[in-house]
Amino acid sequence: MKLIIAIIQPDKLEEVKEELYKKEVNLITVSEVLGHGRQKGVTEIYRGAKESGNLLRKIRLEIAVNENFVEPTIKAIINGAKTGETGDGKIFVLDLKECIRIRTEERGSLAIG
Amino acid sequence: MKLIIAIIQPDKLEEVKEELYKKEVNLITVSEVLGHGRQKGVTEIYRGAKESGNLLRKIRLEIAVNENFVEPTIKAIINGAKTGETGDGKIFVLDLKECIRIRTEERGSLAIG
Amino acid sequence: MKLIIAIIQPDKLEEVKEELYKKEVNLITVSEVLGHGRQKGVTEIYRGAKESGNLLRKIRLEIAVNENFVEPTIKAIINGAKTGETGDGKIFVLDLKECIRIRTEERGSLAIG
Amino acid sequence: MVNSGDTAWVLISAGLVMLMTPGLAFFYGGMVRKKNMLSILMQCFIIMCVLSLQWVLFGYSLSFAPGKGFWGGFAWLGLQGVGLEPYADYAATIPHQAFMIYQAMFAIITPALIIGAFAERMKFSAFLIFTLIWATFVYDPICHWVWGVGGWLKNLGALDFAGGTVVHISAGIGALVTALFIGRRKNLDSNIPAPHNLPFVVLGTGLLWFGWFGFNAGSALAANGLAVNAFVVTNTSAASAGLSWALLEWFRNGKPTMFGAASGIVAGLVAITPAAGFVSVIPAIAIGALVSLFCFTAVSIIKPKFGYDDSLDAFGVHCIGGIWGALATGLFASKAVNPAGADGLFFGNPKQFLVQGLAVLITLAYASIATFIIYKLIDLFIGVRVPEKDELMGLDLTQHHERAYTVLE
Amino acid sequence: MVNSGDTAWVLISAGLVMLMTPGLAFFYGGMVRKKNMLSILMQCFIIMCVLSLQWVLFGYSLSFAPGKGFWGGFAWLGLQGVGLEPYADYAATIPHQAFMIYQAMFAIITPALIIGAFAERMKFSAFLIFTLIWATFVYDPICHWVWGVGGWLKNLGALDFAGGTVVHISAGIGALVTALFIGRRKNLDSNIPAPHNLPFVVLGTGLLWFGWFGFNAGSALAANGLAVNAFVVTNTSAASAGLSWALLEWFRNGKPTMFGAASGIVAGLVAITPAAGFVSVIPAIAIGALVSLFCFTAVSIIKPKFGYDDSLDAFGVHCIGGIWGALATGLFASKAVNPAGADGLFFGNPKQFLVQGLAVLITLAYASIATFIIYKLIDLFIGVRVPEKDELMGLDLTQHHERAYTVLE
Amino acid sequence: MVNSGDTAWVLISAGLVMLMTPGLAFFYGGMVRKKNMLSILMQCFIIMCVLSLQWVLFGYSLSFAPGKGFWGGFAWLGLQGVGLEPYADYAATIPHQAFMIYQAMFAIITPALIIGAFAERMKFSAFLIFTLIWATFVYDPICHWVWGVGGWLKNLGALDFAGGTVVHISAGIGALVTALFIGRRKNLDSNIPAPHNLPFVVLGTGLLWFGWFGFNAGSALAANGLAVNAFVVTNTSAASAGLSWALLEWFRNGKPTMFGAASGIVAGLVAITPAAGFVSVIPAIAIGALVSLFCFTAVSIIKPKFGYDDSLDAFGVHCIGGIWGALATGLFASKAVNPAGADGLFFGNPKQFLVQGLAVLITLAYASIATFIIYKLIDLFIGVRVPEKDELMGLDLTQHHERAYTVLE
Ligand SMILES: Nc1ncnc2c1ncn2[C@@H]1O[C@H](COP(=O)(O)OP(=O)(O)O)[C@@H](O)[C@H]1O
Ligand SMILES: Nc1ncnc2c1ncn2[C@@H]1O[C@H](COP(=O)(O)OP(=O)(O)O)[C@@H](O)[C@H]1O
Ligand SMILES: Nc1ncnc2c1ncn2[C@@H]1O[C@H](COP(=O)(O)OP(=O)(O)O)[C@@H](O)[C@H]1O
Repeated sequence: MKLIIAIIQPDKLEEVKEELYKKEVNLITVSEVLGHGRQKGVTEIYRGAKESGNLLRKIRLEIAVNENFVEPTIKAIINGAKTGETGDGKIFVLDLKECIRIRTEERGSLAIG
Repeated sequence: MKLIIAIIQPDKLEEVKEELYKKEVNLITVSEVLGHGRQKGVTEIYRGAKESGNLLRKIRLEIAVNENFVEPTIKAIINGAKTGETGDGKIFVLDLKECIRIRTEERGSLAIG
Repeated sequence: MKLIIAIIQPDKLEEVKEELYKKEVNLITVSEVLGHGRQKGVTEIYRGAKESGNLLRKIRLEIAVNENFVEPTIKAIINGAKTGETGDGKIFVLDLKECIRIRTEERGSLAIG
Repeated sequence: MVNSGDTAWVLISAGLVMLMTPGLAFFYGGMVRKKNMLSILMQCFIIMCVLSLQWVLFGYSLSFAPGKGFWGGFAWLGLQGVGLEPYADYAATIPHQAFMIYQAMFAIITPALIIGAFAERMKFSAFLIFTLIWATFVYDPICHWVWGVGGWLKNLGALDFAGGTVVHISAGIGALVTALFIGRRKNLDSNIPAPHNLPFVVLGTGLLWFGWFGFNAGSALAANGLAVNAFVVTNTSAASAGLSWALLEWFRNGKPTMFGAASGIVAGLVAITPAAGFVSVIPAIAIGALVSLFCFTAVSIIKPKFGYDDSLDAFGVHCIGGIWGALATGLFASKAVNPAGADGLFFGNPKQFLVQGLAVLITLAYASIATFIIYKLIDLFIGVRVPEKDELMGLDLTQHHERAYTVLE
Repeated sequence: MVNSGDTAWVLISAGLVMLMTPGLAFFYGGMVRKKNMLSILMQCFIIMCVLSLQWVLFGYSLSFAPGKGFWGGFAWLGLQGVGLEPYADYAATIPHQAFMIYQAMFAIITPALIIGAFAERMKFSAFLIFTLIWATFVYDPICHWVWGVGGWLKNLGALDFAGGTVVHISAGIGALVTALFIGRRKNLDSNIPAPHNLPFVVLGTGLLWFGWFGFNAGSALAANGLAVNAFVVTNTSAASAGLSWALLEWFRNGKPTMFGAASGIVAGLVAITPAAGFVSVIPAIAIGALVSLFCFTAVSIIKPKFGYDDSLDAFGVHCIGGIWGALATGLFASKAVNPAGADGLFFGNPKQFLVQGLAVLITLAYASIATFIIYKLIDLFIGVRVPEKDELMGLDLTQHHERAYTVLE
Repeated sequence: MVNSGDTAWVLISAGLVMLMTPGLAFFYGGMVRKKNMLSILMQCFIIMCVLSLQWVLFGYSLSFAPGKGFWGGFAWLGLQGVGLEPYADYAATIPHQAFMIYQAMFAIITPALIIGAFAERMKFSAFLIFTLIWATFVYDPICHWVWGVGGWLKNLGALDFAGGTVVHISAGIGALVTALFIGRRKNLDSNIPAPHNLPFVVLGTGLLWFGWFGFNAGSALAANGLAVNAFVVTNTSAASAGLSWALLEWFRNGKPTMFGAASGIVAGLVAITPAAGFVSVIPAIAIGALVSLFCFTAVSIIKPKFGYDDSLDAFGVHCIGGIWGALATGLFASKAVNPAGADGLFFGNPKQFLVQGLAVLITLAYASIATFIIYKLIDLFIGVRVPEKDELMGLDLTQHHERAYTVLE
């Protein structure tokens, strides 16, 4: 099992979700984050005081999947989020040792989906 | 060492915290996330425009523990968060390679607690 | 490759960022979290009703790095965030199995930076 | 004869009192959890809609049409005969409809006060029916008794300048009945919900203070010395009560809070309401300072002790504050301030104090019983409380299919 | 001779109407996405600045200086000859400048209404130029025709008490032209953006309702019975429309919403605007109840069908509501309410209804064509819409280099 | 003899000025970090409470009781002899208490302006004591000198229509002394904190603009031509300054900002305050346009250069703006506008300009020294600044044990 973390552009969430559903990846956790990367931010100015606005709004996805779903999930995220512009984001894949569904206390692969 | 991530219902946070403290798991990090899963959301309507409200508010817990605390922590979360209704959430367990306490620069097991 | 997660004091973010840039760690993801730990919170009182304010505002950093960057990154975070007071926070290091840059679909080490 | 200055004053006062209900919406709305914010705002604004209509259609007639009985009767239904000429028995220098619309704003805010008691768990449909019936069978009669031509409490000599009994006690005791009838919110013990947005509470407080000048000074129904007196004592009592609540917290909890000061300000405004046209500035300081003591005790000592869930303290602030205000009028009232008024106990007229007490008791008795009966009936037919699942998910999503704030975008 | 009561009323009314633009700023601002909040507020406040100056420098002269032609002419440029003595042709009991500044507030809010159509995608520079030209070449002439001494629509006998045609139809149709000209926002289909802060929308609604008393009752230009009538019907129509919109949603979507009630309230205020000084309370209920039916249909059925992106429904609410109000004036107007007015169709004078219809058509025709030409010109020179990249990142950061809310601290 | 129109106008003006302090609370509150939001609101509202009481008990007497000395003396303590009959020396057509309560609102907002200088780091207890002493020993005397019967600056012929010296210069220079005395906020260099909620800043701006009509036009103390003139120039100056600040930013930083426009609007309102009853509309445009130039320079060039932490620019906007306004009065004042006033330099009376300059210098000198002494004393006894730990955690939690917004629920 793997835990896939993806950082994407805020306005790409809908498309990524649609792509994921197509691949039958229906269970996801989403949160709002700020990212600093290659993409340049806009300088903010408050009463003359400049702030290098180097933190940009991004969306963070967290998706636990079984091995056979890893590649499809990655593909789906890329299909939904890729524009070719800097700022598209990243996907991180981690090993998932255990997964438990609280409602049923099931464990492992069948708890994932 | 393990890093335990749990997604629970917002109104279960207090109970889960109490359960965790009982098991002497006192150090936790909490954040607000949105989840999409089996649990159905409510459709939102703004001036006639419908939005399938498929993202529900959830709470995300992040807890780093030593091996001997893994099962107690899982139990505690289940005790606090389980209602048997869809939407109760999931627990994910990851391998934690290293842990550092910034204040003391201690590493490993003793930095966890 | 490793995924480094750090929980720091809110007012330390700027200093930590500067330290990271010095070490040429320029790509980071930041989010706001609440933490419960040794540091005591302030009790909140609303019309006489007390609330043990045991959740304190913290900043969460997520940084994916190549092996040779792990130690420098940890050092940088400590340099920026350490005050010696309880509440300084923690650093967690996880194994990162794969990393993909969405824009280029590059994978592995070169996708990290 | 219509006087332009008086008319201007009553019209702008009507506007100010109208603004109090949106003010109340934010005062209350800021106190609840995010997931119930819109339900509070909606309840306040729907009340503004429904009761504005009820008032012109029959509410005004029931409340103010001349009559000696339970109600003012039906002579003025649909504002028949309520024209643009003055109606001297109520106000000799402004168009009759100016008085009518000014009073409409009082009829609106009164039931809105009760929202504080059933916040976060009332079914919207039940709320709507409750409001309409309550306004008609509780507010309109009491209003007639106290202010209407031929009203029997008026004839009894009870003083209520701007609505201590009519508005605050009737709604406040209604709130207590509500809290007892509808019961506590779910898992209240595991976590007492903190106000989700205190700046909104403060915004509401500011608008209420501002609007209350129209509420009290407008009740002079003319731009004259009496209005000025009401204006001055209103501001003084609010200030005195705000400070006194903050100091009470300071001594008792170690720190004064903004939420506390805001609560005190509102309590001070409530307490001075019945007295504004009868007392002078120094008594106003006392009235304000003491009301915070009473309300603070009710809210943070008595309420937790008895465990009723008067969620936003509509009873604790408005009923307690209103009672104190009505009685204080019986203590501090002075003909020196208002010859048309009466002297109170401290000015050698104990009878007035007793009359005030009597008016309070009658209002408490009638409003509580009537409110209970109304709930019983509604509960019988459609039920007053939302299912637990909806309560947990929040009323905004479940009752209105909308969310106050976006989380992601 | 200056009357102090009338002057007080017109001055405070001017203040109330001024407050409507900040109210509109929050009403609109709460509907957009976080990233565009400040752009809406900025557009509203810059309009307050720019048009206040335009008005005293030449706008007032173009609109109100006596004259039979397209404009009122230049006699009063820089307020020459506009002094502190009454100018009887407009208002005999208040200083001329009081009338001038009261009208200034109308000139400000009218173009601000159009913001609802180009929200979230208009270039700030283009917006600024558009506003100035539109106010000068669309608002000022129409204002002169309908209200100015010698205005030809006025001479025609068209009734518009407080700005149904002048304000709401002109801005509302301008909004439709805007939406068609500037086009839809980016990826609107993948996700319809939810209002980022509905409590702000409600705050705006409250301020608009409050301010509208000045807008309509102030238009009597005196604190008299007429003002009172306008005040009463304004409140009644708002209430009736707010309730009716909520009920429509209830039947159609299963639940009433706060956003819907707020939309209805504003629609009700729009519809009663031209009628406020001519109709009585019962017709006001009908005007309000029906306007929500029309606007609700326009907003949630017609708009999606045709797919134009009138983002915040400036056309759907103000143009539709304004048309209905202008026609309703032709139906319900009665000399019994205002002898200086006229009787409408239902009071035996069909001619009035036709005149109203004519005035509507002329306003629609002129405003739409003029608005289109203005856009064409601006687009030619500097372009009206921001680049897609900026639209995605949001106007706050890209047009103003600032953020409405901090995310981390 | 009491005039109902004038009384209505002064009462509503008092209400409007009262509303300015909540407006200021949001204007300032939106600028600080989340963790300090409530501390700002609390400071503003506690000032409303404390000074309302100080004023009726002794502040009004010290300020306005007839007397030639440092103060107005104690004749009117507890409002003895301040009744509901007019007091002709101040206002012949309204009840004396109407004048008193109207002035109370000025006494409240003045110290509240200083909050901008010690925001985010002042101890609440020290703040409370400071405010009370400052109001008594700085505001009350200056108020007496300039406006009181027998006040020596008044006799000198200094013109200050609505409080340029009394309100803005005294508080503004007090703010500079504050900033220098209390020192910079912690780690300001690593990150300049961005305003946590600019929409609240804008809300405050809207309420301030609205309230300022009462502040300036109300100062005519009658609903007459003078009030109208003040109303018109107030609106014009605010507009001119708001636009001018935005344009300055546009040229200097590439983009105009909402925060900038809001700052300009307030600066324009400050500058016109002393002049509102003496200048006409065209000069008002100049006064507004230039004040933004001066304040913008002070705020975004001088302040960073010298490095004092006038956190929310109370000095940069109110002192600089107030000085310019007072001097501009000496330039643009004209008897044509107000026969009771004087001609300024541009109308052939250079002396007036010198008198204005003198009044400014005296106010600056006295207020700065007195403010410094007050801080020294308080610092000696209890200390003015919170411990660093508390400053980092935020004043809401550490000074008031509450949080403005819930994070999780
Ligand atoms: N190594 C990394 N660790 C953590 N977050 C990262 C890393 N690299 C990228 N990110 C996240 O991805 C976002 C996009 O990265 P950026 O460099 O701007 O564009 P691109 O990935 O297209 O080069 C960043 O804002 C940041 O949030
Ligand atoms: N595979 C997954 N990956 C990421 N998050 C998940 C996953 N499965 C569940 N979740 C989170 O858990 C929440 C609850 O899951 P849901 O399917 O609604 O209920 P249940 O777990 O009881 O079947 C979801 O809203 C989502 O946030
Ligand atoms: N084992 C843990 N798991 C998850 N989060 C932790 C853990 N230990 C500490 N944290 C986070 O670090 C923050 C600081 O920890 P705390 O104990 O208060 O100070 P210190 O680390 O200096 O002892 C906590 O608020 C919490 O958010």
